[in-house]
Amino acid sequence: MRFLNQASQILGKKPFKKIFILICLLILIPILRSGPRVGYGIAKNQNNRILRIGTSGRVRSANIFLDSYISVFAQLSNPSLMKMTPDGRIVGQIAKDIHISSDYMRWEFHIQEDLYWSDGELVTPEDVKFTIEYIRDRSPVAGWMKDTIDTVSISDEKAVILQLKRPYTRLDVEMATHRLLPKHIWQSIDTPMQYTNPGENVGCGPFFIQKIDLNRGVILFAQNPFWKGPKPKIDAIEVHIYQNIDVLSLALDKGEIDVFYNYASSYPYQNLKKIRANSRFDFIEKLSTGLIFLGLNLGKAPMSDLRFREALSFAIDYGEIIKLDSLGYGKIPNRGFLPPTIEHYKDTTPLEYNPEKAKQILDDSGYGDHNGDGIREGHDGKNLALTLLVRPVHARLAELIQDYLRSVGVKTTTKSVDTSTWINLKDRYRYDLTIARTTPWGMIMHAGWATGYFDSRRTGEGVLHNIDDPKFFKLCDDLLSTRNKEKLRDFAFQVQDYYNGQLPAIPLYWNVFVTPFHTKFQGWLTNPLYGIFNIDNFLNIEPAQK
Amino acid sequence: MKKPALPRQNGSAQKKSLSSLLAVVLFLVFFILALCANIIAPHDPWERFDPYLPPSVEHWLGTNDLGHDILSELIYGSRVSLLVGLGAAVLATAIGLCVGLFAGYYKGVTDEILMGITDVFLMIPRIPLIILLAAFLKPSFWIIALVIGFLWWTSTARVVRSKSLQVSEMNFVLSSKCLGFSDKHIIFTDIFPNIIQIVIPKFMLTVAAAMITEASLSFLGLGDPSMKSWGMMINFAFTKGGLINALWWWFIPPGLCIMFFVYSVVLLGYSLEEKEQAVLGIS
Amino acid sequence: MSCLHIKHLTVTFETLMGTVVAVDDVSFDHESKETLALVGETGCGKSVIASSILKLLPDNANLSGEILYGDKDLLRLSERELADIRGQEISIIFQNPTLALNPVYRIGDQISELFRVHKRASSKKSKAYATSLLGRMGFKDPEHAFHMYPSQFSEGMNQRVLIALALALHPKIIIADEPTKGLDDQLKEEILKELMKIKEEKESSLFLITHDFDAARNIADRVALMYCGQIVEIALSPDFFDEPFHPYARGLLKSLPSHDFAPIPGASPSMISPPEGCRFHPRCAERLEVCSHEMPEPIKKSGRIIRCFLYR
Amino acid sequence: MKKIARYLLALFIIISINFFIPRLMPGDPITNLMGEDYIVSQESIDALKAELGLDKPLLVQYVTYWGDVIRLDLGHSFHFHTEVSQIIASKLFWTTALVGLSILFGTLFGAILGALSGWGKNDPKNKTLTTFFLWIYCTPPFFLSLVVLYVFAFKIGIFPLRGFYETGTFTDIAKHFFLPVLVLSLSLASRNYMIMRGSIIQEKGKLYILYARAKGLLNRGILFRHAFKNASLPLITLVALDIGFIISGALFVEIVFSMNGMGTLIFDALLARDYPVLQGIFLIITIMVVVANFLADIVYGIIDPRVREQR
Repeated sequence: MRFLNQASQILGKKPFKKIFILICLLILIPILRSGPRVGYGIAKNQNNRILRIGTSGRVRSANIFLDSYISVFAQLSNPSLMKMTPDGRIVGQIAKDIHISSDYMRWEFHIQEDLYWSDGELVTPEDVKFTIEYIRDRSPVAGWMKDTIDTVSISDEKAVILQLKRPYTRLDVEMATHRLLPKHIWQSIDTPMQYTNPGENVGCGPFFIQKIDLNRGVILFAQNPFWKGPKPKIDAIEVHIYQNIDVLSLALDKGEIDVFYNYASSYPYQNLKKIRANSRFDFIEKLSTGLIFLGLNLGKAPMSDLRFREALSFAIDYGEIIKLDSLGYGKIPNRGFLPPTIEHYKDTTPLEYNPEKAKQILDDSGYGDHNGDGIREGHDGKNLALTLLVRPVHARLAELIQDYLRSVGVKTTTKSVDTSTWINLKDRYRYDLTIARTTPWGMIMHAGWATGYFDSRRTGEGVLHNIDDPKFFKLCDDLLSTRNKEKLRDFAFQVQDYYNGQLPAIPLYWNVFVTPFHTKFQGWLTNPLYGIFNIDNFLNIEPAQK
Repeated sequence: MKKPALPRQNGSAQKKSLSSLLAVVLFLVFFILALCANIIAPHDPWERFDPYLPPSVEHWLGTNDLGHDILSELIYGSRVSLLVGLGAAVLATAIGLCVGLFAGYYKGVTDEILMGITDVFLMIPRIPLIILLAAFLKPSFWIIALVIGFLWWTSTARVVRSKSLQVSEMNFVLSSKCLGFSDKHIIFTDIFPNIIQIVIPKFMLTVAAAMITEASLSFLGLGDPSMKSWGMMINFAFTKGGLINALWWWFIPPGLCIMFFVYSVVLLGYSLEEKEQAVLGIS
Repeated sequence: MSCLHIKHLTVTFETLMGTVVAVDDVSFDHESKETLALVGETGCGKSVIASSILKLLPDNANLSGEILYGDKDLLRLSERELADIRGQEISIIFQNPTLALNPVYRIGDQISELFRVHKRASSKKSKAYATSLLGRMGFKDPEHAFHMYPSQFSEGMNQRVLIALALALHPKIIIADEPTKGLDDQLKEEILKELMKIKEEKESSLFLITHDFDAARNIADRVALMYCGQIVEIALSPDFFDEPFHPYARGLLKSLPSHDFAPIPGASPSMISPPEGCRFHPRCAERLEVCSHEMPEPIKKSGRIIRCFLYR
Repeated sequence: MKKIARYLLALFIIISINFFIPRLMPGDPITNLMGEDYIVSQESIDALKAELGLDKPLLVQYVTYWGDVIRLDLGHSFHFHTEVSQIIASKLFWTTALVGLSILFGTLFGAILGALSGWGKNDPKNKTLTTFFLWIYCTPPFFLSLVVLYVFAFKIGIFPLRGFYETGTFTDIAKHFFLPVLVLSLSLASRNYMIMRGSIIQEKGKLYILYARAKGLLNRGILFRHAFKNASLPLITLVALDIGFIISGALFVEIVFSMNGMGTLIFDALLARDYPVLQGIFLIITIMVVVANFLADIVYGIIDPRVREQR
């Protein structure tokens, strides 16, 4: 305002004064005219029948089929066949129940009978058949379906039968991530790659997408008028998209949004202190199924040497990483990689910070510093200088790792690149070390138990595919071969033993997901896959009694 | 060719020298900070204390998310920030000077071509391109300086060209030509000294632009995370909760440092520029 | 009847080098309808006097004394009152006409501006005035000239425009500050003729500032000679050119190509630290003992005003 | 004529640069298409690449690109699932409004205040004004945005935190626009102020100013009738460039204020290596810059007859 004062002084003479006042008025009138609403958000705060969710995911287009961010939200309007329960089991959602042939070649999904699309049409097996075929034929991510699903047919009135080309045990897991599409709408859409619908998207969940306004940054959900299930206790859900996590935090603190949600993410730890001071908020804190880990390029010396990997694992100060990078919202991991929240968790050796031991191992296994420059040499006699490839989000962690390794005599250079470059370099194995994280889906994809991150027989944007070991391949195949609980547990233990023994990656910490929510709502339910963003939760949430 | 000095208002000369003095002092302070960072800084900026400490006697500006002493970071940060700013400006000025000198001296086709190239560079959308290049090349601060320098020479080239056009028409240059001196000799011994006084202010303004650009790139996360520059400090202050927790001692000082340093450079540039009565142009 | 009394006008400039006394205690009268030529070498302060009359000096100038126009002291008028006089009652013609005109406005607009400012004429009317004025100034196609820009005109044409502007509102006094500087002889003559003709028509008085003795001799009624910020002699034009009194005047006339072509020895002194006593004494062939330590005061002698000890 | 030829050549080179630079970066539009959780099979990748024409040699792609440019066919984006022209059109509207207003206010305030300050005496009032604008000029725009956002939107809470609009009424849009327009206008105004001030100080010493005074014009009249027009010449080129950079100029402000405009689009497209979008944006920017420069030349000619004659 100092500017305005000075401006008015300067202009304080004759005609400019009038013009200046006019301009000021033009600017101020709309601000003043807005009447009793003192500020944004304060008035809105009163409504506790609309749930406002804040996210910082970069939703790019109004295409629920292909935009990976929006498809997470679209599960509310276009539920998947299967879902994950709060305790992590996969059960039916649109499917009432499933029958699987003993050779895992024939899957029969029985469909709920009282589901209606938001335009009044009944949800039929035809819709399911259409959706699966549509994904198989038109989605770039469903290559596996082409190799796996032979035919889709409808047996009687209410069952969809998938005849497979090869035995596949984890079809139900896959079916928890694909959204059901209304055939009568989507059958006319030939090129989903060029399709957006910012208006009403017909859905069959308890809520449907009323509007996707990306200029405003919101996805609006309204109640599905034809929903026959338990009636939701809230009227509408709004997803507000923020491009900046700090602004999101400010909005949360101000009460513009009621809860934070990012897929596979905790509320940023460093912002928690502030929101904890706000008495209107409460928190869901859960150890996630994921973790942050140091990936190693196993095909390259010295990372190919188990002794070297062991030494690295002793060089890292896990306690300090937890203190600094997760502000205490983490747990020191085990060598077995998987956190205890995963089914069939096996308690393996905890990782330990012991730089002396790290140095000892390095000395013993031929990585001594023979030329005395403070940097150890590899077996080829050259200084150990490793490239640590990271994305900007992990810049601080990289700084710590670099420091830990320096103090045991291993030199690293941090290369911080954007995601596309990271994927590109990682896929071409152009790194020595890298920092990555797992997602809830990543932990169960492929054969499960994080195998999807390491199996070099398959690639993907977020995975390292760095294990090229027949023993590991065998383990994956074993896991994929059965749905028998005992056998699965046995194989899962074996995988964890493999991680424990081989250290294909060094877990840095198991993280805790913290989700702040406004106490004007109660009855929150989360599941390990999608956190709070699941239908059970939105059916359960209710305005808190005052 | 030199116009008679315009009569100035009372006291303006005095005021000018005062603000120039301020600029020189500020500039020198930062320069000394950068030069003697290891002596002045109270701690090693990479030493880890407790994180998120508020200002205290031990840590005047508190500590950051990794527990680094912010004051020491700030002092060390002046090195990288100054290097990026000066490096980029040296490069930009060198390119601009050469292009402008040659275009202005040779005229004709050379001029057309060089000015055509300048137009192209002037019209390239700089910010997106620089983001693109910064994301593409490994983000070390030298690369950032290089990229900024490579894109920021156009206005220098234009000013130098018009000035050297003027100078090369002057008698002493014409006589040098008659005496058969080589073009290179004429350009660098006759024309160059007459241009230097308009180049220095441009150089200063380029330093300012480069520093602001470096800070902005760092803010987008495209900086060099292993280097402590003021821009990176602001970046981390924002990504690691400095703003939301109102830790002003973390994000305000580097911002102020950028402002103060840029201010000193710009002021120096202006006072030099006004002394020479050259056209004011900042872009 | 005199229309302009200048009394003890002193103008100093504050510069970085020190205080410059550009005009030192100058007094003279300017009669109605008279042509007064102020002559002197370049840098002697002639133009400063011209600018002081309309108070067009830069901010670092200090003025003292009085410039009486009618019953008003021009030096003590407000900017607003001065603005009414400028261009309307006292107008000025600068040297460098091309620089005096604004390069980005059409000639016609710059003339009509005068009518709009002083007469509050409508744009249509002022355009008509301007066109007719251009016609009278000898532009063959005034409509066309109206739409031209100063850069499209020659120096001489622009000078005509300036003269047209100076005469447009029938001012009482026209100040012409070296109007012919830099023009060739033929043009010079034409311009001067033009100036005189219109001056006669409008019954204005002309204050001509020039270093060109021929011009002064041809058109001036009276001549005032300046040296180093002071007026050293004022005389009727014929008297002055027939028999100059002041040694400086004599020296100057001798140095003209039409006479002996003998320059005065020495150079004009610095205006920051002028010599003690008579300003001219270091170069004066007829200097007396007193000249070197005492400043001569202006005295009246046989219808002239002279500043020299020889005539005491 | 020569000028037009030069513009065409510049256009050619810049449009070529727009083609090559994104392609030199590691990765391509398919690399980061579906997010970290999805596996895109090699078969699908090849199919998608073929659809985008990325399987062909670079030179063939380049020729095709020029064909598309000439037909003004910007193609479609895999990341945004829309015609590129449509994406750009929807974002351009808001960004143009944002930047257009800022350029308007920034130029108006900067030029007028700069002119007044350059014209007037160097009194405390002008000194403070100059110092104020100098400080603004020295502040990185993103930093200014963040501070303004924090103070006005969060601490005082009289403005919304993000976006172009909430309800879409005029009042609502005005509220959303106020802070970003303020920041952008201030930083534009600071530059324009400096330029105009310097320019006026230069013009102030010219003879035509003195002559205008001798004609009987008053101080302000001389400033706005005479000096202003001449002094604004250097500003015109810069404002033309501003108009050209309408698209990218607001990048930082858009990011801080979570505005889904062209700036964020560029950033997203860059990180996604979305060639069609990048090319489309750059093409639009290039055309706008070249056209704006061309217009500036014309305006320049209209204002200054001397320039016109030289042509």
